[in-house]
Order: sequence, then structure tokens, then C-alpha cells
Amino acid sequence: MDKSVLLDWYHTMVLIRRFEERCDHLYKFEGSIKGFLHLYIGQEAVAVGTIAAREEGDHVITAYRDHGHALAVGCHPNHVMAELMGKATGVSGGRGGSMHMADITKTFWGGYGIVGGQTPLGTGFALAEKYKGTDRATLCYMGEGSTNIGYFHESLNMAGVWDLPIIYVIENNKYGMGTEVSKASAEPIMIEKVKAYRIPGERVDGMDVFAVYEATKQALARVRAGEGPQCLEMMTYRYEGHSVGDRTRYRTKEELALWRDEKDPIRTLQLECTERYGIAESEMLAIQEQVMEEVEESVRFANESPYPDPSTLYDYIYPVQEEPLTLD
Amino acid sequence: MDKSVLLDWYHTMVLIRRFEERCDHLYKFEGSIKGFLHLYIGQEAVAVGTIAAREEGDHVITAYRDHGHALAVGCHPNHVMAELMGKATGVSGGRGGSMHMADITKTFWGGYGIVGGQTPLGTGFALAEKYKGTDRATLCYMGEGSTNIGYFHESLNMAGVWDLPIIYVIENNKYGMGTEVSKASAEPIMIEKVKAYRIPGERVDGMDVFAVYEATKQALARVRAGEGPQCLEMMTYRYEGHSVGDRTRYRTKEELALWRDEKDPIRTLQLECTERYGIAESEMLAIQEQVMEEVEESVRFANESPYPDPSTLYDYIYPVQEEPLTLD
Amino acid sequence: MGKPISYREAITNALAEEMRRDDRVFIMGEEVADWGGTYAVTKGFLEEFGPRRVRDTPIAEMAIAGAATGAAMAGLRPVAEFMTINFAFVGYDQIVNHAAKVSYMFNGMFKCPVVFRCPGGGGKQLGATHSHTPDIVFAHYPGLKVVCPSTPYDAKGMMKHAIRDDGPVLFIEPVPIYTTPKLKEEVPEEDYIVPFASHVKREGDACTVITYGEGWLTCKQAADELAKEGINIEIVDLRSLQPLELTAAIESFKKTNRAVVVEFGHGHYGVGSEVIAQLQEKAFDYIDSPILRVAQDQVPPPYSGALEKMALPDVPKVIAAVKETL
Amino acid sequence: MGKPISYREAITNALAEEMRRDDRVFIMGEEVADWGGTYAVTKGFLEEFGPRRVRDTPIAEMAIAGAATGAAMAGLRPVAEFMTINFAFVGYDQIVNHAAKVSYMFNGMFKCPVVFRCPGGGGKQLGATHSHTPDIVFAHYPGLKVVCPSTPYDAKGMMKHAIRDDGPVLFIEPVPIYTTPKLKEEVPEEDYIVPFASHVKREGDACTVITYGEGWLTCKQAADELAKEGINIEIVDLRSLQPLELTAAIESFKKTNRAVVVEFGHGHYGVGSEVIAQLQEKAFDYIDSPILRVAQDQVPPPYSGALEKMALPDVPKVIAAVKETL
Ligand SMILES: Cc1ncc(C[n+]2csc(CCOP(=O)(O)OP(=O)(O)O)c2C)c(N)n1
Ligand SMILES: Cc1ncc(C[n+]2csc(CCOP(=O)(O)OP(=O)(O)O)c2C)c(N)n1
Ligand SMILES: [Mg+2]
Ligand SMILES: [Mg+2]
Repeated sequence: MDKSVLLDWYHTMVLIRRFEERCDHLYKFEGSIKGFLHLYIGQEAVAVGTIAAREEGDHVITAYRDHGHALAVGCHPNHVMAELMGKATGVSGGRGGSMHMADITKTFWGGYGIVGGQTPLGTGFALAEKYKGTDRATLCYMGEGSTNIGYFHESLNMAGVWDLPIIYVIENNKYGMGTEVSKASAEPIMIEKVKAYRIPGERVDGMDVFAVYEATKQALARVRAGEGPQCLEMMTYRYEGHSVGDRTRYRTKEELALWRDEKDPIRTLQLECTERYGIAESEMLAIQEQVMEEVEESVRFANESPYPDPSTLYDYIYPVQEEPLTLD
Repeated sequence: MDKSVLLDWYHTMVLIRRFEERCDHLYKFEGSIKGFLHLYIGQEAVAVGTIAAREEGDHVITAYRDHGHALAVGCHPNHVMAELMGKATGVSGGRGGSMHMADITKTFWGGYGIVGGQTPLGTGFALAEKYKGTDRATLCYMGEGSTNIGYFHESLNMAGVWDLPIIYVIENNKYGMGTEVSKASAEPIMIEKVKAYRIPGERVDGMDVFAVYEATKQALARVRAGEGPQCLEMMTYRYEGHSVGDRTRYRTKEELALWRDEKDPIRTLQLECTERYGIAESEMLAIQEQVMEEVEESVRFANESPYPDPSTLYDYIYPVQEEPLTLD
Repeated sequence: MGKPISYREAITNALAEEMRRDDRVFIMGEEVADWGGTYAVTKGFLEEFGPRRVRDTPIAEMAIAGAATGAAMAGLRPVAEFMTINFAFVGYDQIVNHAAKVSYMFNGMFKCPVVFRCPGGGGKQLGATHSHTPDIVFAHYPGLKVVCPSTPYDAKGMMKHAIRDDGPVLFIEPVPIYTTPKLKEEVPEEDYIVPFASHVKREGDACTVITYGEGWLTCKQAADELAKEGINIEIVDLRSLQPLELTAAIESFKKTNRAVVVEFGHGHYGVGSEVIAQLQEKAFDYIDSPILRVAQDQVPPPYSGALEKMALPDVPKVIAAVKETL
Repeated sequence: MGKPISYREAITNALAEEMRRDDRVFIMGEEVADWGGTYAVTKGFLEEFGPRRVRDTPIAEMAIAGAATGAAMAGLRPVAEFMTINFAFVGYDQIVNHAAKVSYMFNGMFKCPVVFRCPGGGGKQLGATHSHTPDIVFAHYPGLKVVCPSTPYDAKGMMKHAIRDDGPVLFIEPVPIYTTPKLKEEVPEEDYIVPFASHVKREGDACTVITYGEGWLTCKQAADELAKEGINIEIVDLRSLQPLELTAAIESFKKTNRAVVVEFGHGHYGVGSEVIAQLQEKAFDYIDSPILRVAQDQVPPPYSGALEKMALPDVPKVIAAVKETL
């Protein structure tokens, strides 16, 4: 693995971590972020490792816990932060908010607030690419709790029947809100569950960005070889509550400590960088400092950005028609 | 097996067969049945064998292909036929029609027209019985094509998580309308599919009423022993089209012949009766004649029955309130 | 102009012509390929366009709605058929909370040129679960266009519009008028488009009757009857329920000072409710008598034929309502 | 009478009292047990009633709606919570095409005493997918009762009604008024029931303002403002959207000859549309000026706070509309 790649991953993971911590603070103490806020802290290796493995043009779609994916695909933190503050400069123009961030220039189709709602959409992207005959794949993310809704079943079955080029990335962070996976899913092992669609699945250490990257690379290769839909079950953990305000009474401190203190994906990567790749600590410290600045800059940018102009309220209810509907 | 039981099964199976044939004729040539008409011809052993195995009070719920179940639970053919003609004397007062027949006195909760719509309802019956602490089970029927809709997934998962006393009886007649099972279900083997909910399944020869009866008895015993939801995949075949009017271009004559001429459930039972149980052919002939009369009587009864009185149009939009909503 | 075609043929022809014209257009839905569509709208399509472009789906309305929407976002022009509009309830969230929202919520970044075809309507003795005319539960939301043509000419031109529209369109086709001989008409050979806008379909002066979809034929028949008595009604066909654009209706009403709205769905929170609310607001000074509605009774459709008919609009009910306004 | 309680407490209390009174009553939904409900409505219930009667479900709105309906048919009295009404779209078919139909379709054979609890409403910066007030898409159908209380007193009495009702009730609870201090009030200690019927909640003579749910508080504040200018409006609270019973509104309108309908959902095909259609039909001779509506604009709710607020009803909009009718 190239050193610059590792540092790039490191940069993005730290960026996500610091960015999310800052959001938490802004929400709780500065009141500049409103609505629901679902943080990605702890799961950084998943978004970063999977998205690092994609080729340009591969589609990305996810649920409401989407800041990590937005930053990982390369959305500028300024625009992500501005979106959170409902500013006109936000990735979604301030109309989407935390749960609904997208950037079409990065074939990042957004976060979606309805549990499972993104799954058939992602399946549709895969259908479109197969139809067009390209070799673009789709990465469709969801939480393990979202595998119990009808959307999951109908989508994976359709992908199975039509052999669509898609990877369903299940981010198994053990809880859907306060409900532990085995209380909500009769089959708590996701890669077993997807056998119902004859979809091959692999359980991956979602705290290890290398493992995530490798597994995704291979799954993407299988997809492009025409082997049809794939599933990756990323074993991961969110350190914070489901959303800001959740006091996480449903889990023990010990459990949290186990993940955070022993498996933290950033620390793991950091050790790998220094010990295996001989990267100087100073280089990593520099990145950390750079990230702090990027995050502060994003807050500044967002704070200073204007709210959407009231006159835009009615824009884009329907998309702007490209080819006019008159006849030539 | 007691001889009288066998003859009873034989009677019901022949009744369903002749009844359905008569319906087909009424629909096509006499115009007295309207709407959609889904015939059960070929599948008789499933309804009869499963329902024979239930105890009084066990719930039965199914889809729109429901005449067979109605007759098997003991609805009088007169009332089933009257329902088909939209008469006030019909099981559902002429309001439900072919797809929506029920009889609460037999804990037969009806046919339902929306694919999969009955599945969560049946799951709810099982929840109610578990809640009440009875040992009543629920038999919830569906076609194999209905296992691809979200209802299936959400219901079986809920039953799995809550260990509900229910048997999902999948009548695998190979087609959902014109679509062969493997074109619609990525996993065409239903008992594999239900493993996603850790529900034990058994494939049963649905053309053999003994096998159906035995498998159901055992599954009911497991349910009552607290082993949670069960699945029976009944391998069967419908001889007629999906509904009257379907010319079944999607299957071969040979395939039909294979099932109808070699595996017919009524002929199989008849042979069993005469050869293994030494029942006289004359007894069976007598039943056949009796059935012809019952069916003709049902047509007479239905023809002579009145249509619902126009003044009843607004009845039962809401159920009649039993305990008044005032305070004592 | 060729020979007269039915409403259903008009839709079939529009679909086929658009598919020939644009490879991005394809059909997906239950039984649309091998079977040719439950109502035979896509008969012969599999043969002409092949399985890539005419796709049978599993029975999975959530995925049908969602995958079609996704494919539209990713650059195709899917026409997703719900076998009947009743089954679209299963995919409701995907239609009204995803397809209808992506353009606005993502600030115009995405187009979403999906068409949801919904054969609908009652009166066919299919019982309460299968007989809905629930058009307003889709038309309530901004973001989704909800249209319903009333004639073969409109059906063809509006379907072409729907397919070429860059946003999501729910296209309602009342099954009761699919093959009605009285409705058959010649349509142009050349490509044409019918706008999603209301217009006067029959001129008159006695009373403005506002309707759409299968209501048109009923109102036309009522108009013929009334004409014999010297009462000439003006009929406005809405064509589009969302956006709802009432200029033609208001103009007509200002002329006749009387109106009746005719719709086949339930009256409560129905099309008539909205039309009346706007008429009395925008043309208050012109109301000479209460604006009346003829709609489906507030009762689930019973199976039994006579009972079911009682609850539906028909020619005598329209005539009676018109006379009441005079 | 005890100490003043909030709207949310009223619902909590009603649920707890009914559960104590009748073992057939139980709660199911996402996060209702351990978590105590996302909006803390069932906090402490798991402790008091145990896991048999307070049941966390998987995220599966189709099964939540359907299994609750089935359990109701089989003799229980389930209260199924949709975490928010937006998620009820996923279970839409089961609600409007099953629960709402079983009584009628099966000729009154089955009761179906299920309550669907739906916290709803917008204005909380949750974006377009999570901010619906889609009440009419449920209220459109006969067979389902759709109600929405506006005060703690009503909330408690109507929830008890809903639970004891033998038919399905969709119970809408606007989250924005859950804990509003201004709305707190004392409610009787004794058991009481509030009928699903409209009534005059504040008397006046200048104009009839018809509203329900969170509209009440807005209208009350507008009334207080207007009173300072000597304009006394009469406020009618609908309480029930289906069945919709307008006697109180019509009587009031006959007195004031002016009306405004205030609702937080989209205006098109909304509550106001229906109310206006009926008012002008049933009290035609009493209309002195157009009946106006204050409703959510015809635009999907944007996330950004100021933008979102622009599209929602508020006190100034109500005041302006009232003045316009005078
Ligand atoms: C259809 C629907 N039901 C319920 C919700 C409320 N809800 C939001 S997130 C969530 C939990 C999802 O858990 P999981 O899929 O594991 O994702 P995670 O939050 O762990 O990332 C729930 C119940 C929703 N948004 N949509
Ligand atoms: C939600 C929904 N989608 C589509 C239909 C139309 N439809 C009725 S039956 C059927 C096929 C069902 O096949 P299967 O479950 O195998 O049952 P079978 O008819 O073979 O008994 C379809 C597509 C429907 N009734 N409901
Ligand atoms: Mg999770
Ligand atoms: Mg089948």
C-alpha cells in the first residue's frame, strides 16, 4: 500500500472524527445545528475503506447517518457543515440537512431518512448500469437494523433475480437505536440472512480500514466479473448515541470501552502507519493539526454563509426540464 | 387413519373440485359470477390436509385463492356460492366476493386480495394467542410468489423474534400468475428462504393429503410445544389459469399433464382408499354423486338468494360497538 | 390520422413509440413481459424490445417503485407499471416520500424521470381492496405530478409528456374506459404532446362541469342527455391533479356561474373539495348557487354488483346535480 | 383535578390508565419499551407492565400495522405506535386497505379495535422525509377513524375513546405541541371520554375559524391578538377528520357568515378543501365572503429553519386571513 494512500485514509478518518465531534458540540452548546443529528464516530473505517476501493463513477448511497460517507467521497467539509446549519452553501443547498446530503459530481446520491428507503434506490442505480452496459458498481449502505424492513427483502431479491452489480454494505454496529441486533432480527448474522437471496456475504472487521478496503476491492471485482450482488457485513460500533440526545442506557460502559479503547479504527491505522510503514509520528500529528483547521474553517465558512434566499422556496419542486417538452 | 376420516377428506376434496369447476362454468357461460375468480383445482389436498390437522379454535387465514379453504373449514357450499354471486346470503354477505370470504364461527379470517396482506394479520393472531396464553395456533397460507413482497419478510422476522405460534403454509404451485418461481425468487426453494428467520421448514408433497396432514400435525405439535414459527412448503399445482381468463401460455401442456394425470390428489386419495383401506368403490361413487347434488343445490340456493338490500350499503363501515362508549 | 383507437391502444402506442425513439425508456412491472401486461397494455413488447427493456419483476411494489426511481435518477426513463393502483399502496412511501422528494430535497441536483403507470378505478366487482380511485392520496404532495387522461388523444399525448418529463409522474389510467367503444377516436400519426393542463372539452353555458379521467365520458353522456332538454353544460377536463391548474375552470365558471365537480374517487378530501375551495375563493362574485359534487359514496366498495354501482357516480347523478345548480 | 399536565402527559396517562383497566390493551412499536418511546410517551411502561404488554418491534412498519390489526381482530386492543406518522407510509396498505376494510368487507363479522398512534407534524427541521402532516391521506377512506386532539383534556379523553372503540383508529399527535407550556391544563381525575366530534372551543362572532390539532394553539393565539383589536373569532375544533362531522362548524358559520380553515398539512386536497366544500353547500345563503385557508404551502418541507417556517401556518397568517374575510 502506498504511503500517500495511507495518509489520505488517515486524513479522512481523522477528519470525520473531528468533524463529528465538532457537530456534537455545535448541536448541544451553540444551537447552530438543528433537527436530528446522527454521528458516525467509531465507524470511520467503513466509509473510508469502502469508498477508497471504488472506481470513479461507482455509485454511493446510504441512510441518514451520512456525514462520514459525504466526507469520504470528497465533499468539502465546508459544504457539509453548511448543510448542517441549513445554509445556502450546503451540499444540498440547506434543504436536506443532516440526513439528506448528496453530491452528484461524486455520484454520491445521498443520505435518506427513511429506514431502508435507500435500498431500492441503490438497486435501481445498479439496474441502470447493467442496462446501460457499463461496468459501474453501486455501494449501497445500511444499518443492521434496517435489514428487517420490507425494503431490504424486496431489493435484495430483485438484485438477486436480475444479477445486479451492487454491493450491499451492512454496517452492523450492533444496535438500531436502542435495540440490539438479536432482538430485532431473528437471524442476527447478516451474511446468513442474505443467503435467502443467494447473495454471497462476507463478515469484515469494520474497525480495520485495511480489511474493509480489501474486502471491498474483492467484492467489487466479483461484481464487475458479473457475479451479481454481494454483501459485506461490517462489524463496527458507534461510540455516541443513536442521535444526539440518546443517553445509550441500553448498553454497558464496558462494551463501549471494549470497542473504543481496544479496537478504535483510527488508532489501529495510526499504529499500522508508524509500526508497519514507518511513517513518522510527526507526519500524523501534522495531519491532525491540519484537520483541526479544516474543521474550524468549515464552522467559520458555515457560520458566515447565508441562509437560502426566501425567494428560492419554490425552486426545484420539480426538476428543471432539460429537453423542452415542445416538439421540434 | 379412521375410514370415516378418509371419506370425509375425500368428500371435501371432491366438493372443492366440483365446486370450482361449476364456478368456472358459471363465470364463463352464465355470467352470474363477476370480478376475479381464482380456482383451487389441483391444490385440494393442501387445504384439506392442513385444516384436518388443526384443532378447533386454531386460526386460518389465506389469500384470494380462498374457496378451497372456505369449504375445508366447513363453510356451507350454499354460502360460498352465494358469496360468489354477491348475494346477501353469502359468507361475507355478498360484500367480499371471491377474494374475501370469511367465517368467524370457524375462526376462518378470510381471503385477502392484496398479495402478502394476510401474512402480518395472521402473525397478529399468533401474537394474540401467545399474549392470551392459549395454545391456539395459526395457519397462515400464501402462494410462493407472495414470498417476494415485504410483508413476508417483516412478518416472518417478527414471528421469529417473538417465537409466535404460527405455521406459514406456502402453497408452492410453481407460478405467481405467469411467473415461474425462479424468475421471481432469487432463492426458489422456500424452506431455504425461511432460514433467514431461523424458521424450520419442511417440503411436503402437496398432492398427497396424507403427507400434508402428517406434516401439519407434527408442525402443530412443535408450535404447541413452544418451538415457535414453522414453515411448510407444499409442492402443488393449479390446473387452471391464475384466474379465469388466463390462457396459461407460460407453461407446457406436458407439465400440466405430469401433475394432473400422474399426481392428482383426488385420484391418489381414491386409490389409497380402495387399495389400502379396502373402501368400496361404490361408497366413493356415492360421495361423488352427493357432491354433485351439493354443488347444484349451492347454485340453486345462490341463484334464488336475494341481493343485499340497498339500505344496507352503509352498514358496518365501522364495526358495531359492543361496549357503549359512555361511562358507567 | 389513422383508424379510431381505444384509450388502451393509445397508451400502448405511446409507450412503443417512446421506446423506439429513446433507448433509455424501458418497462418494468409484474407480468409486463411474457404475459404482455395484465390488461394487455404491453402485449407484443417483449417480442419487439426484448427482455432488457421489458422486465418482469417479482411481486414487490416497494422495490418496483424504488428501483424505477433509482434507475431514473441514474439516467434512464423507466415506466414502472403497478398492476393496479391499489397495489401502489404497498410502494406508497417510495412514491410520495422518495421519488416526489429527491429533486427538492437535494436542491435540484437530481432529475427523476420515472413514470408510475397506475391502472385504476372501480365498478368491476373486485371488492374493497381492489377498487380504489385514490388519486388524491398521491396528488396531495408537491413534487409528484399526478395526471389522468380522459380520451385516447389525451392518453397518448400525455403519456409521451410523462415519459419526457424530467420529474416523477404518476399516470392514472381508469381501467373502466380502457376499451370503451364510445371513446374510440382517431389520433394523429405524427408525434404530439398534450400538456398537463386543464381545458374546456365541451362548450356550453348552463353550468360548468369539472371532471377528469373516467368522469369525462360520464359527463359527456350527461351533457348529451341534458342538451336534449336544452341545457348545455360546459365540461372542463382537469387532466392534471398535481399540479392543479384551474384557469380554464375558473374562466368557465365566471361565464356559467354554476358548477358541479364529478370524480370517481371518494368525495371526502377529494378532487371536488379542492376545486370548490379554489373556485369560491377565486371567483366568489360569480357563485349563484352551491357548487355540487358527484363522487363515490363514503363507503368501501362492496363486491355485490348493484350495491357497488349505487355508490359510484353515473349519468343520472350528474344530470340531477347539474339541474340542482340551475 | 390534579396539577396541569402537558399534551404528552395526557396521552401517557390515558394509555397507562387503559392498560391498568383492561389486560387486552398493550403497546407495540419501535423503541416503546426499553427506550420508553422516542418521544418518551411510554416511559416507565416496561417497568410497570412488563415485556408482555410493552413490546419493542423490529423496524418493520408493514408488520407493525398488520400484526396489530390481526391481534385486534383476534380479541386484543393493541396500541401500535408508529415512531412518526412519516413511517406509517411504509405500512400504508395495511392501514387503509386492511384495517380500514375488514369490518365492511366481511359484513361486520370482525371487530378491529386497533389504535395506530402517529406522532406527526413539521417545523422541527427534520427535512422533507420526516416532516409530514399527511392526515388526509388516511382520512380519505371510510372505515378508518382519523382523529387528532388539540389539548391535553381532549388528548386524554380521545385516547380512551380510541382504545375502547371497536374499530380502527388512527390517532394523530402533533409533536410540536407535546410539551408546550401554554397548552398545559388540569384534567379530571375520574375516567372520562371525549367524543370524536367537532365542537366550539372558543366563542366569538366575527368569523368562524375551523381547525384541529396543533392548529388550535395557533388559532387561540391569533384570537387573543385579534381580541385586542375588538375582533372576536369563534374557533371550532374538528377533533375528528374521518368521520367528519361539521354541525358545530356550520352552526357557527351561520352566525358569523365568515370562515377560515387552519391546518398544518398541505392545502391541496386538504382538510380546508373539504370543510369549504361542505360549508358552501350546506350554508350557502350565509357566505358573505370567500372562505379562506391557511395551510402548509405546496412545497416539500425544506430543512433550513427560516425557509421551513415560511411554508407553515403561523399566528400572523391566521390573523391576516381572518381580517381578509371581514
Ligand atoms: C421506516 C422508518 N422507521 C423508523 C425510523 C426511525 N429510525 C431512524 S434510524 C432507526 C434505527 C436504524 O438502525 P440501523 O439500521 O441499525 O442503523 P444505525 O442507526 O445503527 O446506523 C430508526 C428506528 C425511520 N427513520 N424510518
Ligand atoms: C400487492 C399486490 N401486487 C400484485 C397483485 C396482483 N396479483 C394477484 S395474485 C398474484 C400472483 C400471486 O402468486 P402466488 O403468491 O404464487 O399465489 P397463487 O396465485 O399461485 O396462488 C399477483 C401478482 C396483488 N393482488 N397484490
Ligand atoms: Mg445499527
Ligand atoms: Mg403460486
